[in-house]
Amino acid sequence: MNKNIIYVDHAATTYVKPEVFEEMRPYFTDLFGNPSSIYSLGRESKKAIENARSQIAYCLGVHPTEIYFTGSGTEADNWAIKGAAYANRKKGKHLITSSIEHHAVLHCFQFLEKEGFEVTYLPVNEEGLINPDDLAKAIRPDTTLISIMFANNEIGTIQPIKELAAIAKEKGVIFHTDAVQAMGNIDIKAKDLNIDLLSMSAHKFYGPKGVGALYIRKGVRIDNFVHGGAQERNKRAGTENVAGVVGMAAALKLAYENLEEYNRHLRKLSDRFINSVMERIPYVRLNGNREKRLPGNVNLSFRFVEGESLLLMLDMKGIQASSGSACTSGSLDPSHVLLAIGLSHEIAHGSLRISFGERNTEEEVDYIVDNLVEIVGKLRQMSPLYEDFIKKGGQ
Amino acid sequence: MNKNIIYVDHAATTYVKPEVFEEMRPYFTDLFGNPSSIYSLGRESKKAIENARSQIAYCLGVHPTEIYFTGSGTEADNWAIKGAAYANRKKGKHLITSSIEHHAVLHCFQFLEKEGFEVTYLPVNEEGLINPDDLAKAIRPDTTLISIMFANNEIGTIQPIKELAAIAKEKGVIFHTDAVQAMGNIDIKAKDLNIDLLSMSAHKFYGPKGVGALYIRKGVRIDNFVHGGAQERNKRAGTENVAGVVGMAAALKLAYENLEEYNRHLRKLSDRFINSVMERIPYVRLNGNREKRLPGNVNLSFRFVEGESLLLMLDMKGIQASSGSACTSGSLDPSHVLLAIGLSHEIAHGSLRISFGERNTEEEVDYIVDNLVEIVGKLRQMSPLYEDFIKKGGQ
Amino acid sequence: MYSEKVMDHFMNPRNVGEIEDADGVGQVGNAKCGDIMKMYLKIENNVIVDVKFRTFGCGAAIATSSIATEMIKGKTVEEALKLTNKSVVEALDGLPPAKLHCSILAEEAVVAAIEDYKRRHGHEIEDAQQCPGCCGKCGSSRDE
Amino acid sequence: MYSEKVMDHFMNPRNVGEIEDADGVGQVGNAKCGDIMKMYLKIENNVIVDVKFRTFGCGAAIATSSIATEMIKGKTVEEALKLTNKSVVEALDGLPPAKLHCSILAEEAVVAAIEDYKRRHGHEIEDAQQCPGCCGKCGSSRDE
Ligand SMILES: Cc1ncc(COP(=O)(O)O)c(C=O)c1O
Ligand SMILES: Cc1ncc(COP(=O)(O)O)c(C=O)c1O
Repeated sequence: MNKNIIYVDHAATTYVKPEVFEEMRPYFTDLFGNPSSIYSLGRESKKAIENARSQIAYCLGVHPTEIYFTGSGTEADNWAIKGAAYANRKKGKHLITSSIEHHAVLHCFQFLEKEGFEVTYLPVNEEGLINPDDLAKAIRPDTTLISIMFANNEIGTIQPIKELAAIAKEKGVIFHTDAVQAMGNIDIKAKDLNIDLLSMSAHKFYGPKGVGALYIRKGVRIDNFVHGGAQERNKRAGTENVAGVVGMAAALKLAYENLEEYNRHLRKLSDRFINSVMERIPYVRLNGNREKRLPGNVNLSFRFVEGESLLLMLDMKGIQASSGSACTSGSLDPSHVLLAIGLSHEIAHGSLRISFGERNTEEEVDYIVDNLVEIVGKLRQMSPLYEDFIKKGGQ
Repeated sequence: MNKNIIYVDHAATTYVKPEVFEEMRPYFTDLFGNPSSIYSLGRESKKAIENARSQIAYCLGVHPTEIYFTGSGTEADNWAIKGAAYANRKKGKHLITSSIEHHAVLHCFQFLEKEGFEVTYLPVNEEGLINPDDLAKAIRPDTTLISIMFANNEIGTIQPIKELAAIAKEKGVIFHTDAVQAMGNIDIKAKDLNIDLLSMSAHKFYGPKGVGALYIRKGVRIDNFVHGGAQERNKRAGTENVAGVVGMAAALKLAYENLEEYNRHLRKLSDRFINSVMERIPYVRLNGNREKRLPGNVNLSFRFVEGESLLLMLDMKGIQASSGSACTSGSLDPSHVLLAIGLSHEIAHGSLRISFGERNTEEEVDYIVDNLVEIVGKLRQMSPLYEDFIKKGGQ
Repeated sequence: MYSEKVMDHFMNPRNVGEIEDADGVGQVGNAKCGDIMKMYLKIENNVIVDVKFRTFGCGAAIATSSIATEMIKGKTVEEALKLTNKSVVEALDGLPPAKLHCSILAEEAVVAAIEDYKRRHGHEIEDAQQCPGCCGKCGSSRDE
Repeated sequence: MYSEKVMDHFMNPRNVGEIEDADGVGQVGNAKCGDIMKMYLKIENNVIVDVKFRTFGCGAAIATSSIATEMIKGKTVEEALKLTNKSVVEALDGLPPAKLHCSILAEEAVVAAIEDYKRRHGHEIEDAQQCPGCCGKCGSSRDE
């Protein structure tokens, strides 16, 4: 094991499963027709896309005509949020989201604020949970859209989406959820949950990068985002990424088939990891809710230690993890999620996110913990904050 | 040959060349890291993307930091047009484009018109060429953007981009070109041509579907289109389609290496095809300019014949071509391009686009012509328009 | 896209051509929309004894014309007038939604030819619905 | 991302620790920004005879601290004051653009420690530039 790579950053991205890749493969060099073409090669691509659409719709418990393919989870978020905001701007210009959304959502709202919309950012408690009462109170007559992520990418917290969507429905407000992290981990039935719009991204559930989807419940008013050709029933232009779409559907199908077992596996690894770290390393905090969290997610804050140096040292041991969110390169702002749950800047800087996947093993968990013990110790010895802390008697 | 497929719709999409696919392959299952991640697997993806960027920039004769990856050619067009229009709206709200742009461009302008912009649609002559004087005259003090496609997807006409861009530069107006059809066929050096923004799409030059790029000349004011993460130097959010980007660069590199030979090959096939059809089938018109056209493009109008039935009968013979543009399924509007060059609805309906590619042969050309002779004859015998024409003495 | 039945009638259309001394001729659609159907009827003792068509149009247009001629051949004029676009679609094992207008056109072509027959033979005719030109409703854009 | 030199100094930092009876101690940066450098100097006859550091920060912060200590050890105070962030970056074979601020921090840490030394020994000090807290300029967001 030692010099091999231990990949524990599945929340950042996953590999394409070999069996998923095999399903994609013919669509590059052989079945390459444009789905808009009427001859046989085109019709085969069209069929592949429509099969993929049906498969995804089936998983989500919705109708195939309610699934639209996009070029990423981010594009799905942009479309949902800007599309719904603009389509309903005559009705009102007030929007609601949370303070712990992914940037793909937050930056859309910030853009809309500049364009004259008003946005309420709901707070979360110290575990990252939104209080449904806060949502109910925030809704105004001119509120047109609520966007709350299904599960958080950094701390893994799963929101009470059913309750939140029910409130939105009662008030007649469109409810969008960024389910990019949740898909493939949670059995989401969008219709039952009264979700109007839902975003997903294939590369988070062992599908390819560069393909996502937006579920748009029939009847929801939403403007187009990418204008052009008549693809996706005139709603999302651009020649379809046939191989990508086929891969996304194949990956989601596998995920839904193995959901329970996968959850059990991940939960076992996370529990072992959390318990073991808590036992062996002092001054550590588990971020997020212990139960209502993505099964493979562990987010820890190590006091006196800075996240990037922690990651780099883990990397030197072959352990590939993340500090809160994948791109910390060049970042001096600690994660807005960790700040939103009340962490100080100092502690937020020392956070580590481990996200387990299907191939991880208990041996790997133990190897990671052993190395963490050593690395955290080393970095603390190097840390002026730890020096102060000890000199002040360790309170 | 007979029962094999003869693919002559390379303007709709191309297969991924096997050697391009081989370069992409490792990035699905093995080198799958998120380019934003700082550990080795992430850094390798980052490096792959940056190499791809440099390769594409080199082909275009621009700096790598001026290339931005997108999820399609359509997205690149949307970004360029909406981004430039909005970023400069304080300066003015007048935009200029042509009447024969692809829908990815036209529909953006139609959207902007609804949002309060004013758009001038330049006419073209009967060969699809824009008159530079028309452009010069259309520019006003409040004009902020000109978007003229490099080469047309239906009739293959290549615009005098150098002249047009020079006019834009002189007047200080941003010049965008949709080069989706031109890339891989023409040696475009964007800097030398004074192009400010240029869109491309990989699947038109033997790369994968679902990945495109926008060249943004340094200093050009343009708003973001897809908001979210800090990818692409904070300009285009979304986890990068690493395999796709690698494939696009590999395909473009190959294209540039073989440009001359490829052009010669295509020109030989098109010439043979055009000459042979003209000789053997009466009442045919070649659309577009005979010289200033994409080398592989042939666009013909067969009087008294409707395009879809022509395509279907060709398909039954294994010949996969297009009628003006790929998606005629369900379309009753004849191509806006053919109408813009002055064709009547009736004649526009009978158009056929053949676009040759690297694997086509002269034998295939002959096979297509033989079948065309037969099919056009059969359809004319079935056509009430032909009946009228003959009864009226064939004038 | 198309059923086997449609493809069969498209590739091997029945009753193509014209009837020189037809008793009724009807033409519907227009070239602008991309569909023209012309139907020739030979009627004896109120029975359609022969029928031919010529169609300029897509695969569905040709197939619906072809099957419509089969469906009315041997029928009385009254029976032929009962031909509905729905029965044409069913006989073809379905049509794509964007192509349903073709079946309406076929129905209209039959009606137009029978009206012509009635007119020539002094019958009174009721107002018939005809495609008034391109309403744009039946399809959308072309892209790749 | 980082050069081999940076990784070497990061993984095997030189001169980590503290000097109990230091002649000058300087601390710059703050936890909010995610970078704190603390530098201890032992100075004899105007020469830096020993130097130690503790740093809370990213890989670049640790590496720049480490190399800065190497670069000033054995130098006179005046020579040490000439240490520039540029020379620190060069000695490390470069730093990613977003990490250049770390080299500035290293330069500032040296200055701060020397100022402390001077202050303790009655020298006058000029105004020094110090990172006034998180200006947000040196990096951007985190995404995946
Ligand atoms: C919660 C969440 N939303 C949106 C995204 C954006 O997805 P993508 O980068 O695939 O566009 C991500 C991950 O990147 C995410 O974790
Ligand atoms: C000229 C032109 N522009 C834009 C596009 C859009 O490219 P894509 O469908 O790959 O997004 C196409 C082809 O589809 C095209 O031919």
